[in-house]
Amino acid sequence: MRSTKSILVLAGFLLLLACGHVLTARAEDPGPASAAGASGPAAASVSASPSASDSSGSAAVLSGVLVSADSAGAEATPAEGAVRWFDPKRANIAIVVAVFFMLVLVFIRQAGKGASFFIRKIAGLDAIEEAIGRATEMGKPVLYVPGIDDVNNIQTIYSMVILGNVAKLVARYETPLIVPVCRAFVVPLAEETVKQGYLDAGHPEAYNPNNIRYLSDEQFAFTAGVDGIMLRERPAANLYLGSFFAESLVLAETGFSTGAIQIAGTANIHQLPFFVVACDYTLIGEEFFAATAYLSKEAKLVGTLKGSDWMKILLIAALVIGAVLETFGVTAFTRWLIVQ
Amino acid sequence: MEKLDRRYIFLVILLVVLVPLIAPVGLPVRVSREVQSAYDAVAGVPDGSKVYFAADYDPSTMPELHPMALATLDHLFSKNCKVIGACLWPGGPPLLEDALRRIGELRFGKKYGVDFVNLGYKPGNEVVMVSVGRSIPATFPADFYGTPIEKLEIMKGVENLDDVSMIVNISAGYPGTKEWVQQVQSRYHVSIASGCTAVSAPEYYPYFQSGQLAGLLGGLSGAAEYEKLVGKPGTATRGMDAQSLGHLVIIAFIILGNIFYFASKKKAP
Amino acid sequence: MLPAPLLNTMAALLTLAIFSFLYKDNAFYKFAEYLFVGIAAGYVVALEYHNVIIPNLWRPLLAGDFKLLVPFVLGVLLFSRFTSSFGWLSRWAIGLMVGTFSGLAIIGFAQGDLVAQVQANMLPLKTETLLGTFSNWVILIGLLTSLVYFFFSKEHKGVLGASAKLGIWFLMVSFGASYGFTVMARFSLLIGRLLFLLVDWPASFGFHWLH
Amino acid sequence: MKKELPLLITAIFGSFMVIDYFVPHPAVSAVGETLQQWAIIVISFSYVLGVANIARINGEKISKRSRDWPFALPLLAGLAFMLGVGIFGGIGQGTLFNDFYIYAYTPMSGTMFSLLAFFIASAAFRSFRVRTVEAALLAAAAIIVMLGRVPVGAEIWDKIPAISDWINNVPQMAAKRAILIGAALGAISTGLKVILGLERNYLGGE
Repeated sequence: MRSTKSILVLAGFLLLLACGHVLTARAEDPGPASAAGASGPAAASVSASPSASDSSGSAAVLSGVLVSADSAGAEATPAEGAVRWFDPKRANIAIVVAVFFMLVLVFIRQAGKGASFFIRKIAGLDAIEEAIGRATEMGKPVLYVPGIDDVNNIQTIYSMVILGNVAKLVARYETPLIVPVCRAFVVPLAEETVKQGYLDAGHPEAYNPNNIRYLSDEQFAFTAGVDGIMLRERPAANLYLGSFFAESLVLAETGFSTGAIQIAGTANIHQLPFFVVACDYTLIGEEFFAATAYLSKEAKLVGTLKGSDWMKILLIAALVIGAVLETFGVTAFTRWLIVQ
Repeated sequence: MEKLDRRYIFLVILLVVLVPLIAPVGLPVRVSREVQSAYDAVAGVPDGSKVYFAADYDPSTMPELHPMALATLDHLFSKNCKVIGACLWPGGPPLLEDALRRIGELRFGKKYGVDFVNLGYKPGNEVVMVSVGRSIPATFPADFYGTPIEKLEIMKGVENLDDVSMIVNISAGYPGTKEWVQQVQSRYHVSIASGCTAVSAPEYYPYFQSGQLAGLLGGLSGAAEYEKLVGKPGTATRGMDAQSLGHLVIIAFIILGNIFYFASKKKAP
Repeated sequence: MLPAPLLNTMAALLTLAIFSFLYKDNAFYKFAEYLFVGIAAGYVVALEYHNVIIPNLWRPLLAGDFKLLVPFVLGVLLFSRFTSSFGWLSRWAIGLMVGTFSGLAIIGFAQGDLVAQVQANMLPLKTETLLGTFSNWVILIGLLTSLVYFFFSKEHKGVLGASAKLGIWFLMVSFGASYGFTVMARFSLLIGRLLFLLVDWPASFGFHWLH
Repeated sequence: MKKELPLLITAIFGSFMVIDYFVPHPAVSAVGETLQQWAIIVISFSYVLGVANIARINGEKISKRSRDWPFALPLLAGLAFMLGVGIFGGIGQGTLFNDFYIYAYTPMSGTMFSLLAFFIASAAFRSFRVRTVEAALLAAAAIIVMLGRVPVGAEIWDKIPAISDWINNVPQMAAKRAILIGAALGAISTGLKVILGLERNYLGGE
């Protein structure tokens, strides 16, 4: 599996280089595309060229790869004028990004090989089990709101990972779990996730599809719907984990007034204040992403976390060094970092 | 606390906003550093040069952002700048059109297609920003009305963002100022002044401090300050009294709520 | 264009219908809510038609730019999501969108946030004014301790624990500021709607009672 | 075909957006530009998809006579109306389309959000609890900023605007910067995983 992925990516890069090369031959003729003043026709001629590379078939692609390999070798010689293969002014960004990529990939690899990494205690996550326990004692349901964004938001996807774990816990305690959903395309995802959680816990019969409730795509109609659930069914634990917007304060307030234990988590910074003041626990920004690694123990998530921790150490070092150098009037380092 | 019908709270809020609108006091508006910088940045643009006006908002935030659009446009047209407007929020183009016509055409007698243009809307957020930096004609082959842009005088000689002297961005969230900074400011070195909702303003302070933003108008008070700078008080200035009283009431609610809470907690055990 | 008093009255009635939710959820509110979703949806498609489909796709296609058939086909394939057996076809277009945004995000965050923000924080720790020096120290310490809070590979104990604690205090101050700004935003919106009801609506009948 | 091809498309488009930034070669820019024009068109279809979804769900609502189904009628009527007058009557100023945008869409959207002023007040009273040091800091900063941003602050004490500006520009800025940097690391690593095909949840289940 891993090797197919690498091959695919490699193939993609080669294809791009090939396209690039085929185009070079054409683009050089009428002059660089950036020539000022050439508005309509120049733009048309440039954008027309890729179609040639699309239709010219695999032979051209192959030869393109070969030739572009040559030209890649030539990049060391200082390119004159417009045609260059690397922008030296952007070296600072290239280096920072490359270092970070390496850190992430190395740790993902290690985690994939079975290395286990420590993750600090995250109080909000430990509280989830406690909240579910209390709901069970009181004989009341647990409410899980996965945000109001669609599946293209990574927070919604990560929310599903957490939902899977919550479903497992809930199934074990045999407590109902209500999941209101704001986007039609999230419904099948939530259904599968919860069903799988119940299955993993050994209670597939306890899964109730009626508890995954699509309320509305409209933000405030959805909010009013969730409010209704809180007031009628009185869940004892409210979990808000995902991408939230203006509705956060309405949800948190209603939940607070019903006396439920509330745990929230989002990377939408602007909504955090409302969760912080009205919820018992709040996962702030990156903590939300750490939550998925914490709960799922998935290698790629744990490795990523470790990689960005190392990057933070490097950045902290750079910040301290930079500040000290500035204090003594040495500005070379700071100037090198200026984005151009 | 749950027993209190929140409709009483709603009623208080309605009165608090209504009364100062009907009987204003006219408290003096003070200009903050962020707004002054934005004003200075616009003032520093060469007279008659072209400015890209990125109107990235829609009716949901119109009361906050439309006054900013009007005030900054007033400033730009008073310098005879040529304004190229475009939107990344689908709800935006008619609002942009309203602002351009109201200020450009009615207040300054400017002509559509010569002194200002509305390029309309394109989906794709960051993709459009990068694409505009590369080629405006390829990204916006026609304006809001479908007129090919080769036929518009204002677009003559405008290939990409190198040909504008600054970007004024009115931003309601995503896509908006953050993305313009990330994708355009550092890539194409254009100066950006941002007028944003109060909700997103705190997130943009780091960009202002780092110089990635030339200035920052946050929310209705930012708009009122800009209105003061251009000397044309509008709806933002008019709303400032209600805004002041509203904030006072919220503070009172926070304090009262906590007094009741702690008092009832003491009684409970 | 329809007569202004008629249009303004329609706008005012719709505004009041939505405000009626504050009293209780009712049929007027529900009507306005559903109507809003419908109008917004119809609006978007008509706008996409005039501002994207015609100028960016249809006209260039007619002019002979046939490679635009690729995005056209991919776009149409998105609708396969409505069928269960061909839903996978939409993944091609999704792959394109996700790939484009991921690539742009890497660059955008790297140059706009990561490098530029780190660079901007390298401030001299001694300036001409006492306040300037103090502020720069606060900025540096605030940034470092807040970063430490988002450190997950070590238990927050000892020095690390103390820094993280200080970091969370800085975060709380920043959330407080956000809270204050958000209050401002919400009031602005209400002011805007009330100004419409008090000023613009009566003005459309030629009735100017405020200023 | 079902998984590999989408992953390849993702990899090509994603890596090209990255390469495009570092490689100033005109050939690369030309391909980059074309890919971006394509993306704009595909994304515009995704909006249409969203609208089609709304129409489908509400159509089903009516045919199944589910709860609140009569309200789906004005929704579909509004949709059809805006679509019709927009496509056939034009969208500029003075058209029916623009009238309904300014006098129906705008007031409803604005009023929807203005309800939040009432809810934020009720939340401030009923759920803003200062139970910890953290909450106390949050409350203090919120109060100072609320006063500092409006004219009344200076009337109470003329130093309040300056203090509020300092809070915004110094401690709050530092913490937001930490969040920005953290979020940037998250976004970059996620982007990398997506392009390499390590993160593929967005493609949905099998």
